Amino acid sequence: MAPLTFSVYSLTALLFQFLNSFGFIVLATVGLAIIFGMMGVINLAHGEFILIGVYGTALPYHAGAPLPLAMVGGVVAATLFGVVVERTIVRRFYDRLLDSMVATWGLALVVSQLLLIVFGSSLDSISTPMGNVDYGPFSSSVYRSIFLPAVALLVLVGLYAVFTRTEFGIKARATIEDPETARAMGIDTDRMYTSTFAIGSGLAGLTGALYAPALGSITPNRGSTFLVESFVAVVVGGPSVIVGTLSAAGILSVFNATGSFFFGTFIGQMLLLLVAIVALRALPDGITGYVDDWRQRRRAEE
Amino acid sequence: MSTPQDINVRQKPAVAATGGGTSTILATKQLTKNFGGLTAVDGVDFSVAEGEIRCLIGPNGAGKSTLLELITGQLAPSDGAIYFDGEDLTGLDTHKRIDTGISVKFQSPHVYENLTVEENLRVPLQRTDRDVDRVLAETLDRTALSEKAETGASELSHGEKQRLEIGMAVTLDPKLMLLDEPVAGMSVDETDDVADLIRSLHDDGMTFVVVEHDMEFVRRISERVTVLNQGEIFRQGPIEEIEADEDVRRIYLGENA
Amino acid sequence: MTLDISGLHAGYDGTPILKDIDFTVDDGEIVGIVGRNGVGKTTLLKAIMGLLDPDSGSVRFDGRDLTHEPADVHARSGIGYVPQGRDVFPGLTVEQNLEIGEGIGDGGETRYEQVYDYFPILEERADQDAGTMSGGQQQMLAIGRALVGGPDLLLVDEPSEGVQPSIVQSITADLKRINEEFGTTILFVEQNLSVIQGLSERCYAIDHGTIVDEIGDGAIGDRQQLEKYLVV
Amino acid sequence: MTDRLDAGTVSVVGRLRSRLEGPNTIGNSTTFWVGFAVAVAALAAYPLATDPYTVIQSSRYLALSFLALSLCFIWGYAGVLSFGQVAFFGVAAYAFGVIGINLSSATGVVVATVGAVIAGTLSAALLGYFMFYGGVRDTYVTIMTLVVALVLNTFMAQTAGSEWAVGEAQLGGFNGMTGVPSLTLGLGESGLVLEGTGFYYALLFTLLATYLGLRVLLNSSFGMTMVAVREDEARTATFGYNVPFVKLVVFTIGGALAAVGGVFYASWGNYIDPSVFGIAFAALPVVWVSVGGRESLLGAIGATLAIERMRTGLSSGIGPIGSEWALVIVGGLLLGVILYLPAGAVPTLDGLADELRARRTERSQSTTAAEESPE
Amino acid sequence: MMYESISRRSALASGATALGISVAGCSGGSGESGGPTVGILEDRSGNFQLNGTSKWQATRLALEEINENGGLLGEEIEIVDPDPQSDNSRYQELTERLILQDQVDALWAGYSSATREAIRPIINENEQLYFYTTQYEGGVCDNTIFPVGATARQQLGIVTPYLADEFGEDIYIIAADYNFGQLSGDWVNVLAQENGYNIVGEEYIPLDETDFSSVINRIQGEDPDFIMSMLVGANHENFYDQRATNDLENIPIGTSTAMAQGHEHIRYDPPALTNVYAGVSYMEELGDLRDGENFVEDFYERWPDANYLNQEAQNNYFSVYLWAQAVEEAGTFDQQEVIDVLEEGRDISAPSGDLTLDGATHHMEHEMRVARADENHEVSFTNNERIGPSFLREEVEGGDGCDLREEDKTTQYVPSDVYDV
Repeated sequence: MAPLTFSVYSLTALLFQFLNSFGFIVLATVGLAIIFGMMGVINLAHGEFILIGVYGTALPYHAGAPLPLAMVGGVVAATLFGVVVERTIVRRFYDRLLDSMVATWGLALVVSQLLLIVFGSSLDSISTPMGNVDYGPFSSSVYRSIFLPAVALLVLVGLYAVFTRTEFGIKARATIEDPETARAMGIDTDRMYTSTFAIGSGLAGLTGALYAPALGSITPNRGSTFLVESFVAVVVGGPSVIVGTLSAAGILSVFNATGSFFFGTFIGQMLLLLVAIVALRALPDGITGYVDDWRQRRRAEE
Repeated sequence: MSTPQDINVRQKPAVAATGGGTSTILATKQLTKNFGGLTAVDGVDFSVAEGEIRCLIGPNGAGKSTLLELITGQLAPSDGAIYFDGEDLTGLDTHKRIDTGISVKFQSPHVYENLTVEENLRVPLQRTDRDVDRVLAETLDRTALSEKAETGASELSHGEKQRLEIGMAVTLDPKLMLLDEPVAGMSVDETDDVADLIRSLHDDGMTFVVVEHDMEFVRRISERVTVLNQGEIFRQGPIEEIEADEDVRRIYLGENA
Repeated sequence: MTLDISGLHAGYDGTPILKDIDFTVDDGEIVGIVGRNGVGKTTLLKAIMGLLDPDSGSVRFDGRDLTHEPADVHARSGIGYVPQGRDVFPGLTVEQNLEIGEGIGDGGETRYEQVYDYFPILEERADQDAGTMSGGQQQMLAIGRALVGGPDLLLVDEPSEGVQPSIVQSITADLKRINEEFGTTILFVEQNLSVIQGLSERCYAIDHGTIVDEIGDGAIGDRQQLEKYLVV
Repeated sequence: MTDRLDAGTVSVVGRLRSRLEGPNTIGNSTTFWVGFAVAVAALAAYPLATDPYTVIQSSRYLALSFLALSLCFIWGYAGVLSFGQVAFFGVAAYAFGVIGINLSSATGVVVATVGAVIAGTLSAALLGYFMFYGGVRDTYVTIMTLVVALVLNTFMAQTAGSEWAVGEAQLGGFNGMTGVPSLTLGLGESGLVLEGTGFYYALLFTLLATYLGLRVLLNSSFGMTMVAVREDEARTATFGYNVPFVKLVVFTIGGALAAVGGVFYASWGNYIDPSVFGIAFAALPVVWVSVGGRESLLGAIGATLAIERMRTGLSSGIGPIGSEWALVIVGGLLLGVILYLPAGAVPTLDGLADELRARRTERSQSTTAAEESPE
Repeated sequence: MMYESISRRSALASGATALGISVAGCSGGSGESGGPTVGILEDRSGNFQLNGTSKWQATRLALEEINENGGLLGEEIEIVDPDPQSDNSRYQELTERLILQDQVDALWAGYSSATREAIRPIINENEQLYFYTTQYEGGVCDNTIFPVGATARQQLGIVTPYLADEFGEDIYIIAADYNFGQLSGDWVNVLAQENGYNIVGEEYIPLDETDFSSVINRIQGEDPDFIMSMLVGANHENFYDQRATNDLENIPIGTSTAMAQGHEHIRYDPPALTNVYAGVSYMEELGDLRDGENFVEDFYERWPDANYLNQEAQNNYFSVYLWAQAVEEAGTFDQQEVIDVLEEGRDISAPSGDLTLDGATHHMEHEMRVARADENHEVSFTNNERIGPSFLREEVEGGDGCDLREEDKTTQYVPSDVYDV
């Protein structure tokens, strides 16, 4: 497997692959990152939340709904599910990080098996829309390599705006930093927790909806497709949700795309995992932990 | 970091530490710590003579707690060096510094909530080669916790937790004890008990550095006081001198203190 | 706008702390709750604020029964709260902290200008993260945050705690001024003698979870009487 | 060694008990030890009362108990949650296969056993050093161990080609390594092959010895140190403890326990495959330990036996409920335990028993005033 | 041909009787109820449930049909069929249970090669009659195992030359990065050597990969005449969808894995599978080639909710009848005697055509065909040919082949034993 020769075309192909990988990692991660970064709960059922978005999209689509409308269905389904889960289960696990992992793992088992029991072993796939771009001998999917990365960036920008610019975002952050004081400031903290969790779930649903036509077969164990990348990216990113997700996705997808393109997908996968291990060792607080540190040092020197 | 001057300090410390004890046991040289834009400790030369009780006072954010955490190694300095008992501690891990004879009690109580009082004391004690049963009984007695030996630490009152923590630090039989606000939130009686405890340990030859806001308490135990302000040593001297100092009153004590 | 506490019992996880608390704070008053650490002062403020659900008794404000309402309802009924230990939101900017404070009160009135007038440092540092400010500045922010929503009653928990003496004096003066200028009723908890003497018109001494004494106008100046209930 | 009770004198029993008992283990009464002895006797008599299949099946559960003990030890007592204990279990299993296949004699299998445990232990030590001396903490340790297991999973799955062989032993890729020898005691060519009931007793004995050994360790000063690290790392460092080192030692011992389980497991099925590094298997120890109670060694063992037995049973369905509901029930059970018995089954039961006892004594004594809580 | 078989393990174990009970040699047992018992271990949940469910359904169908027609040797067959949940250690455990506790007379178990390998030590130790019905990489020569699915040599042997003749000789191989995929890749290489084709690219893809954009770019870079795809599992199916997105349908694909198992041509919208040519022994679309029978109708009548009647399900179905015939002829359920009858070689009429069991190798001579999906995913079959298990029968052991009637074996041969790949 000799590496492909360098040319404008092959570099373009590499760029599109980077975008493809970047979009995937950001979208796979962002819902998990919100729930982990904001609420301190590791949601091991994250893959199943995404899966609910997938099923919520595929079922109306196969019933005849146009794809964009079906996607809305996926987001709504995952959001509602998130609200129910927060009210009944997750609420009891704030500040009990490890227990939250165990509980949500149990939830994951239940959800994926129930999907199997109710909807059978597989739903028909949905074709990827938007076609491709051709350049030289190569082509890339417009949906995967242009549309999804663009949506991923928009999601990050949107989240940044929501959590730093809106009243809701500020109240949500206040609630998470100090729930008791927040309550004394007139904030309905229960609602804030539920809303934040719902946003995380809704984003997972969005990921599911967006990937429903890019997954191939839709089966009840599809959730695991997203799990590894999302966990790796969350911890490599570090405590700051948005910047962390962005930077982790950027770094991981550079290695993933380059490795896959020149040496095959196995090397791409291994590189991603190995880079994650090295990154965690070198930056125990993730990239944003390091960036904060560095910024502080810079400011101190000025 | 290790310039010839640093070594000089170790050999010929006593820059500021006159009076009090005989020889310098702890010295920091140009110790600096930055947090982001904030310089919490700024080029501090702080030295303590063997056998003295030194109180550190100063406004909130003056860098007192940071200074203690730099000495114990929980924070790494941005610059400068720390010497203790003739050894350069600067790059050492916390646990190695403790082995040189430093012990510490932090500001808010950090007892092991899920262990009993006795188990709490055993944790530090089991590391030493001291006679466990004897020291245990002695420490329980000294901290007036004998009756609570079997009680879970989470059930102790605030004052009892503070005493337990001092007791835990004491079991290591350190040469130098660092105490951060040992009487915060204590009643008058409890404060008295702690003051007595410190004095009696001092009589046994232990050196103390105590961070405290309670000036009444400072007056009772202290020989010399160091005032920190904005990360720098602002004044240093006997308690009477410090309390009379106009500038200290302005920045810290307040006019009618 | 009277605060009416009657027969209040409260505690944590079945451990009773407050026992049969009865008192009233009239409109425009400044009332202190004095006592040593661990006697139940903070618990009392939390129970009044709705941060702790009382076991029995009642909390009424402005004629409304708030006893078992959650804290956010109390806040929206016009009660502002300055927590112990200057609990500002460290990761939010000063301005965002103040925006949160808008939730207090009926929302009809905001007092950004007044707050900046009282504490100009808050305007100067509007975009700075609250966590990077000094203790005294954080205390000012905590008060400003409670004030910005225009509360009728301000609950203040140990304004002097962990704040250097020189700043304590100015904060005492600020609270007094707030009461005079806006007619805001203030109920505060304190064990610092000079704050108690400088601020309150009358105060209740609390010990072992019950009110053991009421110290009226004339007696506030009596250092001896107060010291009985205090640390130093 | 603690398993020699022949001396019989009271003082020896007392000394023994004092080493086995302490605040860090549940069950410090004579009643407990009597019950324990009865349980061990019942387990020992079990093969005589049941069929060969049940014995073989139970052996598998016992082998998995080591994995549970390993996680219980590091998570319950030192607060290090590893989602990748299966990595050391799997490394040891593969090492046992590689060495055992290459040295095909009784001595060879003995060497393989020792070598495999060393391999598993060393890999834990290596990863532990990398993590704890690198300042990796809490959640990050959890995720990192999981990632390491997944790396091994991906890597081992593609070792199907004949180039992936160590001497005689083909790693076998996704299909796994076959021909892993059975556990054997002996020298040279002839030896006692432990199969069926023999294997069961070997496991039972090792598990018993390990359990008692861990009790001694946990009730020693090192056990206290572990608990101190779990409760408050920073504080413990200020008493002069080298916290990274303590965690490294704990993690290494945990790796050794998992490795022992891996050897038994590989020799149980004469087979090992990369799915031992997979996420589904990796999650199981967490389930067992959570359900049994992370601060109870016995709870971890009991939960492993019970849950695995249940999972096997559910694969045929129960009554009108089809087998497809098995995973729903397992997941639901886990959720239920975490929601309603967060400490796990055994500590919760122990707590209830304590409360009952306390109530009984309370009635005979006058109650003292409740301690005043600090604000 | 009768022989006494003592495995190495049971020989060693006999030395251990002092400590434990040897559990080997339970063949010929019958179920606890006394009647004949058949075990089915097929996945109805987990990774392989899509393929495993129809295998389970078809096995049950065949056994129920036999019972309805009066059973075997006058006895009703009892079925034991727990769900192994695509979990290999659960497989090991359940295999032990079915053999030792339920004492099954024959066992149908497992979809993946990994599952087969996981339970093979147990099968060998207990000398259990076991039918493995998945199409697979081939080469298993094992005393009591009857791998009745088509092998890679049979499937690839029909489709690769067909495509080379039709489209040209430059081949790009993509395959799942595990045993089956790698050995299938080796077989394509063997076929290329034999026929002088060019392998222009070769890539093995981890089983959990779902993103094929880099693979597609690399294929585009090499521009082959056709692709040989031995991708496996739900994750890999996405390749076909991404191929359509990238307008790659003009490059034909030969495969041994798509369509006949996971019925991708039904589950995917056209044109994902357009111009995919699968080497198959059976697909639902083929119907029933026996006179007066309709397997497909019977199947859906019994299992109205079934997804698809796949190649493996048909293998399960006919092999149950194969076993039943052998039992009738042997006049006993005794496994060794049944195996002896099977080893005489048998012809059987299956829905996929008239097949022959090769007694020496325990493999089938299948009626192989190329199934092509057109632009509407309509399937048509061409190029029928009977292909036997030539690798095991004629090529291994220096051309002597593997003959289980002559010698005891528990071996799996791989192409590199014979060829330079």
